[in-house]
Amino acid sequence: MAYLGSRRLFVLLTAGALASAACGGSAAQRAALKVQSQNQAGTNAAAPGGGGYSGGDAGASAAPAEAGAATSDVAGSSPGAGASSSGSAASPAAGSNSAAKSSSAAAQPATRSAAGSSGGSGAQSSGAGAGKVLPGGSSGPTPGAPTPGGPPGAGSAVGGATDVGVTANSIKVGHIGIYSGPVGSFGDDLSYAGRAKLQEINDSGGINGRKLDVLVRDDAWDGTKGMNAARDLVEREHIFAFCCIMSVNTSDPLTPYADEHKIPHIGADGWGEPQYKGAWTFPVSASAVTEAHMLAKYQAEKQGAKRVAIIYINNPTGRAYVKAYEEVIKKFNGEVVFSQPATFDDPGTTTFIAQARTQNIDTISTYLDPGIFTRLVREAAAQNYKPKNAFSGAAGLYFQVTPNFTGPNGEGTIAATHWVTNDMDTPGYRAYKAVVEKYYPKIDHSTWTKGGFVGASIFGNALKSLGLEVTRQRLKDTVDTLSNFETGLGPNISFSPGHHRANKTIYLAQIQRSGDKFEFKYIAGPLVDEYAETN
Amino acid sequence: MTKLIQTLIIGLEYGCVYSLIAMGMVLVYRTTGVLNIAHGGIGVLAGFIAWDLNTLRGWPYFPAIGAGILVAVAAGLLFERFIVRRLAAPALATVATLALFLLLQGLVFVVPWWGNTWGQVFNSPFANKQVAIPGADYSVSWDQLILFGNVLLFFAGLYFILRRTRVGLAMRAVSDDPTAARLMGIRQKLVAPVVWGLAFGLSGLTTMLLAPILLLDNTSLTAFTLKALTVTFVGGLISLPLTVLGAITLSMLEVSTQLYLPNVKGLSDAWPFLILIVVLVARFARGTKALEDTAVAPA
Amino acid sequence: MLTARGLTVAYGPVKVLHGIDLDIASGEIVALIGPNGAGKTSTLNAIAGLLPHQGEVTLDGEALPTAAEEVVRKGLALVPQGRRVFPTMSVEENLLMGAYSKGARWKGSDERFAPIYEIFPRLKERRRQEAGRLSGGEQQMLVIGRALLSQPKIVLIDELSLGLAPKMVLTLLETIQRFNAEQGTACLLVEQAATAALKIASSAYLLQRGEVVYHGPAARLRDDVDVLHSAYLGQGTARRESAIRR
Amino acid sequence: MSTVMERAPSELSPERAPAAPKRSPLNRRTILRTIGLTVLTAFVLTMPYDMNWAGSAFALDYGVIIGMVVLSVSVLGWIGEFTLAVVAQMGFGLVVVNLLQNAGMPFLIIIPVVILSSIPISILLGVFALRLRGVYFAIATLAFGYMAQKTFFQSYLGVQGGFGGTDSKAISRPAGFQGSESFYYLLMGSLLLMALICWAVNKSWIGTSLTALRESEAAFSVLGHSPGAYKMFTICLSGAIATVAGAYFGMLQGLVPSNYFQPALAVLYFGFAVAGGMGSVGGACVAGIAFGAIPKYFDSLSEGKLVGYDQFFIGVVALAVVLWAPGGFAYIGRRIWHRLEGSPPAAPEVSTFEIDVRDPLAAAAAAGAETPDGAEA
Repeated sequence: MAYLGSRRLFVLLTAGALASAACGGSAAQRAALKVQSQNQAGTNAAAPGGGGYSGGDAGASAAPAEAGAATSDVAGSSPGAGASSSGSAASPAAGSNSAAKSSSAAAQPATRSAAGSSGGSGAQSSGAGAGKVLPGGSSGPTPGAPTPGGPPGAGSAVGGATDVGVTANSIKVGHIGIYSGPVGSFGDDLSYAGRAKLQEINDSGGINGRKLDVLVRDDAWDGTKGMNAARDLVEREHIFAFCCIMSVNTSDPLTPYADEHKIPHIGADGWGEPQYKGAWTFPVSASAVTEAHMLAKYQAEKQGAKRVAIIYINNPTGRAYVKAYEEVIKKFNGEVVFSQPATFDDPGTTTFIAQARTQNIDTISTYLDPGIFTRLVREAAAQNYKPKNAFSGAAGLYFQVTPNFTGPNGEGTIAATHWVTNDMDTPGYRAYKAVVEKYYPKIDHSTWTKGGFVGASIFGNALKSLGLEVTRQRLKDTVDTLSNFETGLGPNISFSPGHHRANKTIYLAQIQRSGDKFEFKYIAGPLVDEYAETN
Repeated sequence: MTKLIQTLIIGLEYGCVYSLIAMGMVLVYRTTGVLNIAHGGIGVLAGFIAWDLNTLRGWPYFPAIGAGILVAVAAGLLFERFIVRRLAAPALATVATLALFLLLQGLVFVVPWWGNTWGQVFNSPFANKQVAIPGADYSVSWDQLILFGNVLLFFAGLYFILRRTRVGLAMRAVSDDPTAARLMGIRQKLVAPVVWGLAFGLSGLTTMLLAPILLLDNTSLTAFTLKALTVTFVGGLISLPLTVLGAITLSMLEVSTQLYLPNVKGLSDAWPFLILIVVLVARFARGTKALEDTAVAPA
Repeated sequence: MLTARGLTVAYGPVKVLHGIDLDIASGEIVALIGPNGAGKTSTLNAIAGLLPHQGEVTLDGEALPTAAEEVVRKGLALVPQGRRVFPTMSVEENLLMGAYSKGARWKGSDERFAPIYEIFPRLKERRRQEAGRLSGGEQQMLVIGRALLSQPKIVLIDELSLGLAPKMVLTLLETIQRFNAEQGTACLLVEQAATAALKIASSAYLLQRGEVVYHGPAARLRDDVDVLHSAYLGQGTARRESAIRR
Repeated sequence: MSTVMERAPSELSPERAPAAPKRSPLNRRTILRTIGLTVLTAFVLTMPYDMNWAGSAFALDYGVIIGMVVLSVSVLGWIGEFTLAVVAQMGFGLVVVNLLQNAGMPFLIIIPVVILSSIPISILLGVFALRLRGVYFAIATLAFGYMAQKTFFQSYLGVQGGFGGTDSKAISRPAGFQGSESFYYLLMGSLLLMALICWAVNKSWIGTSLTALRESEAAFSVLGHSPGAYKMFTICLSGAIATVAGAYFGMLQGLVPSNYFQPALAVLYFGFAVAGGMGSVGGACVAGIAFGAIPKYFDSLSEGKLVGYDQFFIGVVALAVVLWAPGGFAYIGRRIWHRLEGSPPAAPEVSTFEIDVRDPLAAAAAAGAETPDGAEA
C-alpha cells in the first residue's frame, strides 16, 4: 500500500521534473528531451515493421520471451547475433575463433557463414534472415529480429541480412557519456562531438537508408554505473553496437563484456590499457600509458626533470600512468620520488603540495581532472610554491576549462593530447569544428571530443561500407581491417585483428598567456610512442 | 623550519574549517537536542545562491555572499518555524535535518540554470594574493587569513553572545536544563529561531570562506561535515572549547602524519576513529558515565 | 490567592491526581505532604505548567496559562525537585536567569541580587563559581534564591529537604519563613519529611493516592501523630481516620 | 506504550494483526487477507516483468539489495540505536566475496563464510554500543565507516573505476543467476528469508526482551538479564544482513569502486529506514526497494540530467514522512490495511525517536498526551 502511494508520488515527481526541464531547461536539457522523443518516434516507426524490440508493451507474451533470453544468457551464448536460437540450425560455437583468423576483406563472406549466426550469406537474404527467428516462430517477438516479422514491409524498404538492433529503417546505437558526476560539468562535451557526427550522418541521409537511433546513457564517470547502463542497453534495449564511449571508467569494464556478448564497440577512448585486449573494442585515442611515456621523455629531455611527484586518481588507469611515467623517467636518470592517490571527496592536494615542497620536487605530473587539478594549483599558489618545471598532466587536463579555472597560477602546465591542438588550425580541424559546432556551438574542444568524432566517423564509414547487410560480425571484421583511415586530426587510424593499438601519437600543449587570457598552445608533436607495447 | 610552519598553517586551516562546522552542530545540539546534519546542504544552497548572483547576475562579491548568508539564515528561521517546532522530539527533528540535507544537495541539480554543478570556481576578490612569512620560504593566502580571521571573530562573537546577551544566556540555560529554563520564563519559541538562524548562517559563512580555497560543488562540505561530527565527540557534543580543541588536534595530527610519516599509509585517515577511542578510554578510565542522551533521572 | 479546582493529571492511562482542590491565601505558607507516589510533585508540576492537566487553576482570580514559561510571568515560581541549577553557568548567571522574566540585564544586577546575598551570604562568596560545583545545600540555596528573583506572588518548592542534612533544612526553612514575613510571598511546600515543613506552615494538605485526605491547620496535623502515621502507613488506617476529612 | 515500535509488517504477516471482536468480520478479513496475500505474492514473483516498462530488471535487483541494507539499519531500531557503519559492513562483505571467488569457492560456501566474517566487525561495533547511546553511538560508527573507507576500501577498490588497488577480477554472479531477472529471484528469496528471520526473532522472547530493554535498561538489568548480550545479538544480526547485502551488491555490479562505500551514503540509508519506519521489518524492505529501484529507473530515462532529482525527492518524501507519519511506511501501511479490513485502527505508534530523552517531563507529557481520552482515532 505504502509502496503504491510512494509510486504515485514518484510519478507526480517525474512529471514535475520533466516539466521543469522543459520550461526552464538549458539547451542541453532540451536536446536530451529531443533525443527521447526521437527514440519514441523510432519505436513507433519500427512497430509496423514487425515486432517491438523493447518489450515495452509488456503483456503476457513479452514475459516468456524475456525469460528465454535470460536462460540463454545462463547457457553462456550471446544474446546477439541470433545465437540465442538454441533450437535452430545455427552453430554458435563456430563464432569468434575463425573470425579472428580471417583478416582479409575477401574472406568476409566465408567468415560470416562460419559464424553462422547471421543466417544466410548471400544477398538474397530476406528468407534466410527469417530463419533466425526463435523456435517459438512468429509469436515470440525475438529480441533483435525485427525485419523478418513482416516480410512484405522488409522487402519493400531494404533487403540484406540484419542483426540485433537493426530494423528496416534504423540501427540502434548505444552511447554512454559523462553527463554528471565529478567531471560532469565538462564531461558532456566529450559525448557531444561524437553525437554531432552521428547526427550529421543522419541528416545527410543516414546509413544506406537506415537512420541511426542513438540511445544515450549517463555513467557519471563511474564504471559501475556505466556497466549498468551498458547492460540495460544490450539486454533490454537490444542495441546493435556501442559507439564512441569516451569515458575510460566505462570503456575498460565494457571491453570484456563486449567480447562476451560479441558487440562491437567502435571508437573507444583508449585511455585505459584493458581496452586494447578486447577483440570487439576499437579504441581511437591513445593510452594514458603512452601519454606518460611521452610526457616523461619530453620533460626529462627538454626540461631536465629529475625529481618527480605524481598525484593521480586511484583507478587502474591512474596507476598505469604512474608506472609508465616512472619507467621512462628512469631511463633518463630521473625518479618518481613519491606518488599520491587522490579522490574526489577529499583530494589531499594540500599535503601533496606541502610534501612536494619539502622533498625538493622539480616536476609535478598529474593524472587528474581539471577540478582537482585546479585545487592543486591554487593550493600551490597559496603556499607560494611552484615546481621548477611546473605541472604536467595526462590528456584529462587538455580542456579550455583548465586554464579558465586555474588562471595565471596554471601558466606553464603541459598537457598531453592525442590529436592536433586547437591552435594548430589544420584543415582537418576546421572541418571537424564545422560539423561539431553546427550541433553544439559552445563545446570545449579537447582530446576526447576529437576522439569521439573520429570514432563516430569510423563507425559511420564502416557501416556504410557494409551495404544493406548489417551484422555485428561484419562490422567488426570491417573495422578490424581498417587501414589508414584519414582522420584529418593528426594520426591516421589502422586496425588489424588482434592489434587495436591504433593511436600511439601524442601532441603536447602548454598553458600560455595570450593577452589577458590563458590558453593551451602547441609545443611539441607529433611524438610517436616508442615504448608502447605492440598489441 | 619551513616544514613546521607549513604543518602548523595547514593544520590550522583545516582545524578552523572543522571547528566552524562542529561549533554550529554543538550549538544546535546543546540548545535543542537536535543533531544538525543539514550543515553541508545549507552551505551548498547559500554558496550556490551567492555564486549565482556573483557570476551569473553580475552582483559585486560582497553583496552576493551577504545575500547567500542571509538566505541561509532565513532558511534556518523557516526550518525552525515550520518543521522543528511541529516535531515534539529532537530525534525526529534530527531526521528532518537529514531529509533537508538530501533535499538541498539535490536541489542544486534541480535548479535548471545551475546545470551540472561539480566544481564551480567562485573566487573572492583576494584570489591569488598572499603574504610571505618572514624567515621562511612560505606564504599564507589572503583567503586563508580571512578564514582565520573569521573563525576568531566568530569565537569572540559567540563568546559575547553567550555570556553577555539575554538571548545568549537563555540559550545556555536551555542547553543546561531545558525544563528549569522554562521555569525561568525562557520561551523556547524565542531561543530556537536564534539558534537555528545562527547555525544555518554559520553553514553559509563556512561555504563562503571555503569556496575561494576549494571549488564550490554540491558536496564541498560533506567530507568536512563527517569529520567535524567526530570532532564534536571530543567535547561530548556539549563543550564548545573542547570541540575546537578537538578540531585543531585532529587536523594537526592529520597534517603532520601526512607530512612527516608519508609512508604510513592510511594513518592520517584513521585519526578520527583513533581519537574517538582515546576519548572513550579516557572517559572510561576516569569512571565517567557512558555518554548517552539521558541527562536527568525521571522526576 | 492560588486556587485549583478539580486538578487531574494522568501519565498515560494511569491517573495520578483525581481532581483535587487547593486554596492558598496570600502570604500564607502551606505544606503539601503525603507518602511516596501520592501525587505531590505532579500537583506542583501541573500548576506550574510542566504537565498537561485538566481542571482549573487560578491566581488572583485569573486563570493561569498552561505553559511553564508563561506561568512564571504571572508571578508563580516553581523550585523543582532535584536542585536543578544550570550547572555550567556561574552563580551570578543563575541568579540572572531567575530574574529573566522581569527583563533582567546585567546592568543593576548587583542591587537586585543584594537581598538574596543577604539571606544567603554563601552565594555571594561563590558568585563567580560554576553552579554545578556547589555543594548540595548551596545549590538548594541558589535555586530558592533564583526563584525569588522573579518576584513571585507565590513560590512552589518541591522536596526542599531531599538529600540535605537536617541542619541545612532547618536553615533553609527559616529563611523561607523570614522571606515570607518580610516580603509577603506565599509559599507551597511539598515535603515527604513532613515534620519540618509543618513547623513553619500555617495550613496543610495531606495527599494520598492522588486525593486530598486532609486539609486543615498544619498544627493539628503536626500534633496528631496518628493522622500522619495512618497517611503514611496505608489505607486501612486511612479509611478509619477518614472522619477527620474536613 | 510510549515506545511501542512496529513489530511485524502487515504485508508479511497480516494474520498477526490484533483480533477485533466485531460482527463476523472474520469472513471479510479472511477474504481480504487472501486477496492481499495473493496479489502481493503475484506482484513479488513477477516484479521484474511488471516493471519492465520503466527500465531494466537491474534496477529492481539494486532496489532489493538496498532493501537488505535498510533492513539492517532498521533492525537496530529494536535497541533504539542507529548505525552509520552499514556501508562499511557492506564493503567488507564485498571484499570477502572477491577473495573467496578468486580462491574458486562456490556460492554455497561463500554466503555462510560472508555471514561469519561479519561477526568480528559487529562485535567491535557492539563494544561501542555498550558504552555509547543514541547520537554518540552513531558518531562512533560513522568514524569507523570513515576509517574503513579511507584506509582500506579506497586502496583496495580504487575510485570511480573499481578494483583500482588490487587488479582483482570482477565479482561474478553465482551460476544459474547470471541474468538480472534470475538474479532477482535469488535476491528476493534472500531478502524474504532475512525478513522472516528478523520477524521471527522479534516475535520470540528475544523481541519481547528487546522491547523491555528499550523501555528501561536499568529495570531490564535489575531483572537479571544482560543488556549487553541482547545488544550484541542485535548488532550481529544487523551486521550479518548488511554484510550479505554487500556481497550481493558485489555480485550484482561486478566491479565496485570505493565511492559506493562512502559513509555519507549511510546517512541516506538511515533516511530510508526512517521513511520505512524504524524498527519495522516490512517497512524497511518496502522503503529500501522503492528508494533503491526508482532512482535507478530514472537513470535510464535521461542523460544524467535528472541526476540530483532522486536525492531531492527522497529528501521531500523523508521530510513529509517525518512531519505527517513518524511511524513511516509501516504505520501508513497498517493504517490503510486496518481501514480496509474494517478493524479498529492500529494504536498510534510512537517510536523511541519521538521522545525527548533529555527531558523526562517532556517525555512524560508526550506519553500522557495521547491517553486519557483515547487520543486520536
